[in-house]
Amino acid sequence: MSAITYADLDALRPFLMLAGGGVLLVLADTILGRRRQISWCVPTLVLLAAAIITIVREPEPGAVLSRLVNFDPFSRFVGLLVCASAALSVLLSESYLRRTGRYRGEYHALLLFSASGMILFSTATEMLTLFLGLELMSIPVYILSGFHRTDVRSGEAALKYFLLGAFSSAILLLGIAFLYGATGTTDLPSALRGGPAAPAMLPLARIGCVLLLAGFLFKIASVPFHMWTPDVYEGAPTTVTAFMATAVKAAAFAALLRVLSMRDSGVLASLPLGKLFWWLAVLTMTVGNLAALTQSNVKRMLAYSSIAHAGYLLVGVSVYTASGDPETLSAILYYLLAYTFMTIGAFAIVVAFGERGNEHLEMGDYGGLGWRYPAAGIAMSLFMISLSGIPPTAGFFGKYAIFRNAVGHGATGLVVIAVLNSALSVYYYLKMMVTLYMRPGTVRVQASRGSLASAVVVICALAVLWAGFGPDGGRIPGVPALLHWASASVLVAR
Amino acid sequence: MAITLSHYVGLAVVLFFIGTLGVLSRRNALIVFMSIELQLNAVNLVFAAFARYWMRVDAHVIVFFVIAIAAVEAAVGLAILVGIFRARRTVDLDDMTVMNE
Amino acid sequence: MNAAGAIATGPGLLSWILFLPFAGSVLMLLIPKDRPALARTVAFVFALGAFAMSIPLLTGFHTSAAMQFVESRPWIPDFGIGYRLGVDGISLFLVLLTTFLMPIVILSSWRAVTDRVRAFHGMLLLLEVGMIGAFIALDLFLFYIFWELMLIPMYVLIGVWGGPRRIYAAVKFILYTIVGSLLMLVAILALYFIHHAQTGVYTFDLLALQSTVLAYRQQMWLFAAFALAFAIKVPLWPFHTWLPDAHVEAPTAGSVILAGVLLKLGTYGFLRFAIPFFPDAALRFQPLLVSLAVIGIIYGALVAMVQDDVKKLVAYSSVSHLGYVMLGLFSFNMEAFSGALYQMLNHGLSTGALFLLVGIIYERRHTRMISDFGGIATRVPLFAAAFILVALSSIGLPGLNGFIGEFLVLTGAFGAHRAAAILACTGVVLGAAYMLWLTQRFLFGKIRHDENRSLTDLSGREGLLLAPILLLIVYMGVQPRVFLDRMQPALEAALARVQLAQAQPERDPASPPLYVAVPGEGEAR
Amino acid sequence: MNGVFFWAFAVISVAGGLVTVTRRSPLTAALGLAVSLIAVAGLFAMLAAHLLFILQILVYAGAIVVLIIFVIMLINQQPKELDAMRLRGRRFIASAAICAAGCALTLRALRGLPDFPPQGLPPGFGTAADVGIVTFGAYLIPFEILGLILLVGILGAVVLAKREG
Amino acid sequence: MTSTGSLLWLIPLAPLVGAIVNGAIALATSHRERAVGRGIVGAIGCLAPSIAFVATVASFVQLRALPVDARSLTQHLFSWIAAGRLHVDAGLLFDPLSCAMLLFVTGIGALIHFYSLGYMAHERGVARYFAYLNLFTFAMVILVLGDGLLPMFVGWEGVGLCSYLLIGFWFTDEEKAIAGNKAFIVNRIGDFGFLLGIFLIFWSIVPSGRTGLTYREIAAAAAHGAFSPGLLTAACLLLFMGATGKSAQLPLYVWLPDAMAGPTPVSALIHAATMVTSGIYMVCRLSFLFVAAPVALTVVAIVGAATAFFAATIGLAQNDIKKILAYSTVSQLGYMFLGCGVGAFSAGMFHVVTHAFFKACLFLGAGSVIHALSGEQDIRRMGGLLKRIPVTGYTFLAAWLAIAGIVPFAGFFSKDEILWQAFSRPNEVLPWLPRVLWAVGFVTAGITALYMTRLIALVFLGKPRLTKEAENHLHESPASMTVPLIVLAAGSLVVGFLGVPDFLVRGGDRFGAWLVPVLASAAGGAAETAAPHGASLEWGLMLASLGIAIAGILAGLLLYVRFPEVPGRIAARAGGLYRAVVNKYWVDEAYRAVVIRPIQVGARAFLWKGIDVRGIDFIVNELGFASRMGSSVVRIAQTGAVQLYAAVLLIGVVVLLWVMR
Repeated sequence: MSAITYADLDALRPFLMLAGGGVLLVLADTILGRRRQISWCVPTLVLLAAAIITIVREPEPGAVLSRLVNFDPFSRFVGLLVCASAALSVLLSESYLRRTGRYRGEYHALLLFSASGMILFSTATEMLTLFLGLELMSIPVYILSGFHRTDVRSGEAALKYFLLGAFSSAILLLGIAFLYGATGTTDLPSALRGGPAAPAMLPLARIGCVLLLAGFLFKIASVPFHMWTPDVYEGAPTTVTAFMATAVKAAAFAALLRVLSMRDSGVLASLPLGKLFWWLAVLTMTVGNLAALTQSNVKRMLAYSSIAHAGYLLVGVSVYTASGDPETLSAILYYLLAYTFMTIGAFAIVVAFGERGNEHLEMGDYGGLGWRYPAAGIAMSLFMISLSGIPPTAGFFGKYAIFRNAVGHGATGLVVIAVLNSALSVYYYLKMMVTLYMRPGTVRVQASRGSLASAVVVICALAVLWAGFGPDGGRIPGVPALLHWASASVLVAR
Repeated sequence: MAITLSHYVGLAVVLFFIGTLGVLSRRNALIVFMSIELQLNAVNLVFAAFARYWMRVDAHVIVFFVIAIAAVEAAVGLAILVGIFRARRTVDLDDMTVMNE
Repeated sequence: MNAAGAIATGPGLLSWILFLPFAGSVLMLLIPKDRPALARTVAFVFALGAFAMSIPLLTGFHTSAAMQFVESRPWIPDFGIGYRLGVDGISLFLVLLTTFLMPIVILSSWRAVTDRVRAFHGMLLLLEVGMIGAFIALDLFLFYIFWELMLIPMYVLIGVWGGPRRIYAAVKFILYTIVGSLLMLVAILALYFIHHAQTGVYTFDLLALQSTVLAYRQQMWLFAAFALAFAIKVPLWPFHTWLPDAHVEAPTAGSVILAGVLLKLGTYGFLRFAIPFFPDAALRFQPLLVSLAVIGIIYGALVAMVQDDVKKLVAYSSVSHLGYVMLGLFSFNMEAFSGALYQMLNHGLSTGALFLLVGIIYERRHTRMISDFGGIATRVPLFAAAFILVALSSIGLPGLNGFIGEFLVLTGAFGAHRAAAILACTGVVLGAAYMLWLTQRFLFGKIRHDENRSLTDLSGREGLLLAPILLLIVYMGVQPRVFLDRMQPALEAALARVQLAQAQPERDPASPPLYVAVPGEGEAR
Repeated sequence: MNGVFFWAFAVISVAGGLVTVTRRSPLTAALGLAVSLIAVAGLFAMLAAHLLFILQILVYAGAIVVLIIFVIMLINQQPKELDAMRLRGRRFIASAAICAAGCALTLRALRGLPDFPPQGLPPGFGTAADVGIVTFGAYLIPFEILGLILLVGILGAVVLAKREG
Repeated sequence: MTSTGSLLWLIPLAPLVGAIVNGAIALATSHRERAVGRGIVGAIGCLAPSIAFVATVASFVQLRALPVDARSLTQHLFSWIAAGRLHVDAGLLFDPLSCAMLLFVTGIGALIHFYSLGYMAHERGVARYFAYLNLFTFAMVILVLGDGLLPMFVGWEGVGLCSYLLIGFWFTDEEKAIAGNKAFIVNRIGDFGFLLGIFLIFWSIVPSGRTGLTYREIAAAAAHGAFSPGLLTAACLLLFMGATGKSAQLPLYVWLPDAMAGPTPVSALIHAATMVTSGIYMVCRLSFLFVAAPVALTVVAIVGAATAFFAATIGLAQNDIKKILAYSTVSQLGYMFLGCGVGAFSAGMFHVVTHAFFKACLFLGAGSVIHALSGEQDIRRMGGLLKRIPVTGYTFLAAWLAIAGIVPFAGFFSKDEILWQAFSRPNEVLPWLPRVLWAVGFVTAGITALYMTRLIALVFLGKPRLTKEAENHLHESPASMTVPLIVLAAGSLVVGFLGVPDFLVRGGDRFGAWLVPVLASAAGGAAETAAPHGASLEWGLMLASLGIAIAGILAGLLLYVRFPEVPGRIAARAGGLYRAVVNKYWVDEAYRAVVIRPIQVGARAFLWKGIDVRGIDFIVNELGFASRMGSSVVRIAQTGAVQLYAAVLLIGVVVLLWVMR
C-alpha cells in the first residue's frame, strides 16, 4: 500500500474543490459574517471551477486511488450534471432564501458538501468509499430538507427523510458487510466479478447484492422504495427539492449503473436482474403517473412525476442489464441531462410564483398566471411539454433515445407500457397548462422577480429546447454533439 | 459445541432484525433512533466476524468508520428531532403526518 | 435533386414555406401587447407570404411520381435522422390547401378574436408549421416531430379561445391523439430497426425505409399501430367522438383548420405510410376499415341530421365525408384513390367554408342553435347565397368540386366491394337530406326571432375571405383535371405496391421502391 | 468455555435489543441499548477485535448512548405521552411478521457457512497499531472524507438545533 | 359527324350567360327594396332561351340536311374528368332524339320566359327568378345534349337543383321551402339508383379499357356483349329508378304535387313540359340497353300504367287547380312510360312532345286564371270565367280537348298510339300483360277526360262563385301572357299531325320516322313486323278510346254542370273510397310514419344519444375515471406515516430477497 501520489489527488480534484469550497464557505461565513455576494458568488464559482476542471482535466489512469474511485468519463458526465444542478439551485436559492427569511451561510456549504458526496458516490469503486459517499451526499440533504426550522412541513420532511435514509443505508451497509464477508474484499469489481471465495458463500453474496441494490433503489425512489418522495419533496425548501430531485437521482443512478456494469460475471450474473428491473420499471412508471394524475399540490405532483421519470430511466436500466449495450447507457445519460434541466426549470417557476408567507403550491393558485407573466407561463408550459415527452423538447428526445434502445433490444412490450404511461402523464402535465392559460385567476399571485431565478429559468428553457432539436450549427453543439458526448461517456467497468 | 462463523453472523442478523422491528413498530422517534443504532451495531458485528474469518483488519477499519458515521447520524437525527420537538412538543411519529396523499 | 446535391444548396423553397410562418409566430412575441392590429397584420402577411411561396410548387411541379423540391440535410446522423423535405402529387395540393386556408382563417378572426391576439396568431402560425411540415417531411422522425408539433397549438386554440366546455374538449382532443401517435412512434422505431437489421443502416429516410422487407406478422403489427394513430386523426368511426366536441368548442379559426387540414393528416398518413409501406397488411385489414368507413358515412349523416347545433351538425358531416375518403383509400384502384385524394381537398374547402359561415353568423348572433335562426335569407341574401353554394358543394352537386370526389370514390369502391359501395351511396341521399334540411331551417321560412331582423349581410372583409373558396369550389368542379392529372403518377406508384401484393400474396413481401428522388426535377424551374 | 461466553453475550445482546424495542420508556430503552452494545463489545473481544472492543465501549456505549440519554432528558416526556406511544399489538405483530420473514430469508443464506480458519491469528491482530496502519495507509482518503462528514454533522447540529434569532 | 361549323355550343351557352348575368344582378341588388332594372333583367332572361331556340332550329336544319343514317352532330368542348380508367369529356351530341327534345325544350321554354314577364310583373326578385329559369334551361339543355351518362347526370342534377330553387322561390313561406327540399331529396333517392346504374355500366365496360361512358361507347360495349343479361336488367332497373324519381312515377311521385308551390310558369315549364319528361328521355336514350332487358322493360310498362291510373283517380277529387293538373301530369307521364315499356319508344317520345304543348298550355292557363283572381287556386271558388277571361278560357278548352284525347287534338294521336302499341306488342315475360296494360290505359283515358271536364266545368262553366276581391280584381291577363297561351293552344291542336298513324296516312308518322335511327325497338314491335291483327282492329281500338274520352267528357258535363249536387251524393255514398282518394291514399302520411320519423328518432335516440354519448364517450370518460380511481388507490398508501413507508420498503426488500434467492 504505497503513499498517495499527486496523480491520486488529481483524480479527486473536482471532489476536493467542492469539499474545499464548502469548508471555505463555512470559514467565510464565520469570519466575514454574512455577505450576500459571497453567499451565491463563491459557491457558483466553485461549482463552475469544478465543472471546468471536470471537463478539461483528463486524469491519467492507473493511479493508486483509482482503486477507491474511478474518475472515468461516465462519472465526469454525471459530475457535470451534479455541478450544473447544484449551481442552478444555488442561483435559485438566492432570492428564495431571502424571501423566506431563511438565508444562512451554511446552506451553500451543505449544498457543496452534498455535491462532493455525490461525486464520490457516483465514482466509488470501493464499498467503504461508496458508503461514505452515500452518507456525505445524504446527511447534508437531510439537514437542508429541515432548513425551514419554523416550518412544520420542513421539519417533518427532514425527519422522514432522515429516518428512512438511515434505515435504508443500514440495509445497504448490511449488504456491503455480506459482500465483504463472502468475498473478503471491499473492492467492488473484484468482489462482484471475482465472486465468492467458497461456493457456500454464494447465497450470502447474492443477499449482499440484493441489499446493496435496495439501498440504491431507495435513493432513486423506485417503487416500492419511493414512498418518502412526495412528503420529502413537498416539505423541503423548494430549491432543495429541485436539487434533490435531480442531483441525488443522477448520482444514485450513476452508482447503480456502475454496480450493474459489473454484472457480466460473478455474483450479479447469477441474479435475474433484467426481469427484476423490468418489473421495477413498470411499477415505478405506473404508480408514479397514477399518483400524479390527481395531485393538486404542484410540488407533490412534480415529486410523483419524478418517480415516473425514474421509471422511464429504469426502462433503460432494465434494457442495459439485459443487453449490456453501452449505447443504452448513453441514452440514460441523455435522459438524465434532459430531466435535470426540465425539472429544475419547473421548480424554478414554482419558486418564482411563491411569495413570502405563501408559497402558492396549490395548482389552483396558478390560474391565469400564464397571461399575467407571459415569459414564466411560456417557460412553464415548455417544461411541462418536455416532461410529458412531446417534441421538440429535450424530454421527448431523452425518452426517444431510451425507447429507441429498448425497441432495438426487443423490449417492445416494455416500451408500449411506457408510452401508454406517458400518454397518461400528458393529462396532468397539461393540466398545468390548462390552469396557467385556461382557468381564471383565483388568488392574486405576485411573482417574485429575482434576476438570478429568471436566469435559471432562461438557462433551463434554452437547454430543454436545444437538447430537443438543436442541430450541430457551427460552434454551438447541438443534439448530435450531446449524443456523442453521452456515448463517449458510457462507462467501461474496470 | 464449537462456535462457528455462522453463529456470529446469525446472531448479528437476529440483532439487525430486532432493530428493524423497532424501526417499524415504535411510535417514539427516540426509540426508533436507538433501533437504527442497533442495526448498525449488528452490521458491525458481521464485519468483525468476517474480519476474523479472513484474518484481515480492514473490516475493523470499516467498523471504526461505521461507528463514527453512527455518531454523526445520531447527532443530526437528534438535532432534527429536537427541532421538531421545539415546534410541536411531540416526538410521536404518528403525529408526523401533516403531509400525506 | 438528390440528397447529396441538396446539402450544398441553401434553404430550398419548402424550407422557406416552413420558415415563414414560424418566423411569424416568433415575431408575435416581440409585438407590443397593446398593438393587436399590428399582430393581426403581421400574422396575415406572413401567412400570405407562405401562400405566395407555395405557388411555385404548383407552377414548378413536374407531373411525375418523383419527389420534388427535395431538400436533405443531416440532422442527427447517429440515429440516421435527417432534415428531408419534398413534395409529390399526393402532398402537393394538401400543402397548397394549408397555405391557402391560413390567410383566410386569420382574416376570418379579424374581429372575432379580440383578446390575447398575439398568442392566438402565434399559435395559428405554429400550427401551420406543424401541418405543412407533416405533409412534406420525407423522414419518419421529422414527420413525427411535426405531427406532434401540431397538437399543442390546436390544444391551446381550443382551450383558450374556445366555448364553455373548451377544456374538456381540448383535453379529450389531445389525449385521443397522443395515445395513437405514441403507439405510432413505437411502430416507427420498430420499422427503423427492422430496416437496420436488413441493411445495417440506421435511417428514418422514407425513400430508404420503403424498401424494407417485412414479414407478414410484422406488417400486421406495424400497420395496426400506424392505422390506429391515423384512424383517430381522421377520425374513423368509432374513434370520432372527440371531433364534435372539439369542433363545437373551438373558435371559428380552430374549427376551420381542424376540418380543413388537420383531419386530412389522418387520411394522408394512410395514403403515404400505412398503405404503401404495409400493403399486405392493408389488404388484410381492408374489410375491417371499409366497413368502419361505411358505418362512418351513414352514421355520421344520420347523426348530423338530428343535431340542433350547426357546428355539431357540420362536425358529424365531416365524419361522414371522411368516411368517403377512407372508403376510397381502401378500394385500391385508381378511380377510388384519385377520388379519395380529391375528396380530401373538397372537404377542406367546403367544410372549412361552412365553418367560416357559421362563425360569421355567430359573430353577429352569438348562438349556433339552428332554432335561433330561420328566414334570415331575406336579411342576408349574400350570406345565404354563399351558404347554399357551399352546402351544394358538400352534398356533391355535379358541376361543383364535391361531386368529382364523391363520384370517383363511389365508382372505385363499387368496383372493389359492391355491397359497401351501395351502402355508401345511401350517404348521397342522407347527405342531401341533412344539408338541405339545415339550409331550410337556417335560412328559409319566416323570421321568428326579432334579433335576426337587424342582421347585417357579409362585410367586405368577409366577402373577400369567402370569395376565393367559392371560386375554387366551382373551378374544381369544372376543371378537375388540373388537379387530377398532377395526382395520378404518385397515386399510381402508391397503388402499385398494393396491387403487387394483391397479385401475388404469397410473394416475398419485398416491394418495388415507391418514391424515387429523380435529379433535376421540380426545382429546375 | 468459548461457547459459554458466546451464548452469554448473545443472550444479553438480544435481550438488550428486545428491551430497547419493546420498553415504553425511552430511558429503559436506552439502557437496554447500552447493555446490548456492551455485550456486542464482548463479542468483539472474542473476535480478537481489540480496538473495536474499546471503541465500542467508549464511543458507542459511551458517547452515543449518553447523547441519546441527554436528548431524552432534554425532552422529558410525560408518562401519559409515553403511554400514547407504547407499542400497539397489531402494528407490532405485523412488523414482527415482516421482520421474521426477512430474518428467515437471510438466515437461510448462512447455512453451510464455513468455520473460522483453524490456524491462529497473526500476532497483534486487531490492535490499535494494526488497524491504524491500514487506516492511514489505504484508507487515508476515506478517513479524510470521514472528517468531512463529521464536519457536516456539526454543521447540521448547529443549523438545526440553534435557536432562532 | 363532328362539325366545326355547328352552333351546338351556343345552345347551352346562351342560357348560362343569361343565368350568370341575372344572378349577378340579383346578388348586386339583393338589398334594394324595389327590384331594379326589370326591363334589362327580363330582356336578358327571355333573350337567352330565344337564342338557344334559334340555335337549335339552325342545328335542326343542319341535321335534316344529313343522310338519315348519319344524322348526328357532336361537339367536344373540353376534357372533364380523367382518373384511372374514367376519362369523361364534356361533349355535345345532337341527333334526332335530342333534337326533338331540344326543340320544344327551348321553344316552349322561351314562350314561358315571355309569359313570366307578365306573370312575375308584381313580384320582387325578378332577377333571381330569371336567373334560376335560365339556369334551368341551361341544365336541361345539358341533360338533353350532353354526350354520355355523366353529362346527362350533370344536367339531371342541375334541373333538380333549379326545380328545388324555384319551388322554394318564395322561401319565406315555410311550406314552399319544405316542398323544395322534398323535391330534391326524393329525386336524390332516384339518383341513388341512377348512380349505381352508372357504376354497373362503367365496371362492365372497363375491362375493355378506359371509357368516358358516352352513348356510343356504351352501345358498342353492349354490341360486343359486355353486359350479361342479368347485369343488364339490374342496370336498366337502377337507371329506371332514377327515372321514376325525376319523372314522378310510383313510388317516388310524391314530390310533384307539392312542387306546385312554385310560381305557375315554373310548374308549366319544369313540372309539366320539360324536366319531368327527362326520365322518359333517358329511357329512350338508352333504349338499346332496355330492349335487351325485357324484364326491365316490363317493369317500366307496369309502373307506367299503374302510375297513370293511380294518379288519375287522385286527380278526380282535388280542388286546387294546380294540384289537379299536377296529378294529371303524373298520370300522363305514366302513359309515356307505358309506351316506352312496351318498347314503343317513339310513341312515348311523341306523347312527351304533345303533352309538353297541351300541359304547358293548361298550366299557363291556370296561371292566367290564378293571376286574374289575384292568387285564388281553389276551383270551388271559381266558375263561369269563360266569358270574363275569354282568351285564357278558349285556349284552355283547346288544351282540355287535347288531353282528353279528342280528334284532331294532339293528345288524341299520341295517347292512342301508346294504347295501340300496348295492346298489340307481345310481351315475352308476361304473355297476358298487353291486354291488361291496354285496359288500364283505356280506363285511365276515361278518368282523365272526366276529371279534366270537372275542372273545366267548375272553372269556366256554371255560375261564378268568386270571392269579393277576386270579383273586383278580375281581369284578362296582359298580352305577354296571352300570346304564349295562344301559341301553345295552336300547338296542341296541330302537333298531333306529326304522328298520324301510318294506317291512316301512309308515312303519316313522321315523328316516328324521324326517330327511327336513334331508337332501338323491341323485337316483334308492331311498327316493323306487319301486325298480326289487321288495320280493322286498330280502327276499332281507336274508336273505342275516342269513345271513352267522349263518355268521360259527357259524364263530367252532366255531373258538374247539369246536376251539380250529384257528385256530393256520390262522394257520400262512396265513403271510405272517396276519403282515400281525397287524401291521396295517405301516401305522404305513410312515408312520414314509416320512413322519416323512424330515421329521425332512431338517429337521435339510438345513434347519437345511445351509441355516441352513452356508448363510446361513456367508455372514454370511464377510462379517465378509472385512472383517477387508480390514482386515489395508489395515493391511499401515502398516509404520511413514516413507519408505514419503512414497512413497505422492508416488504420490498423481503420480496427482492425472495425472488432473488
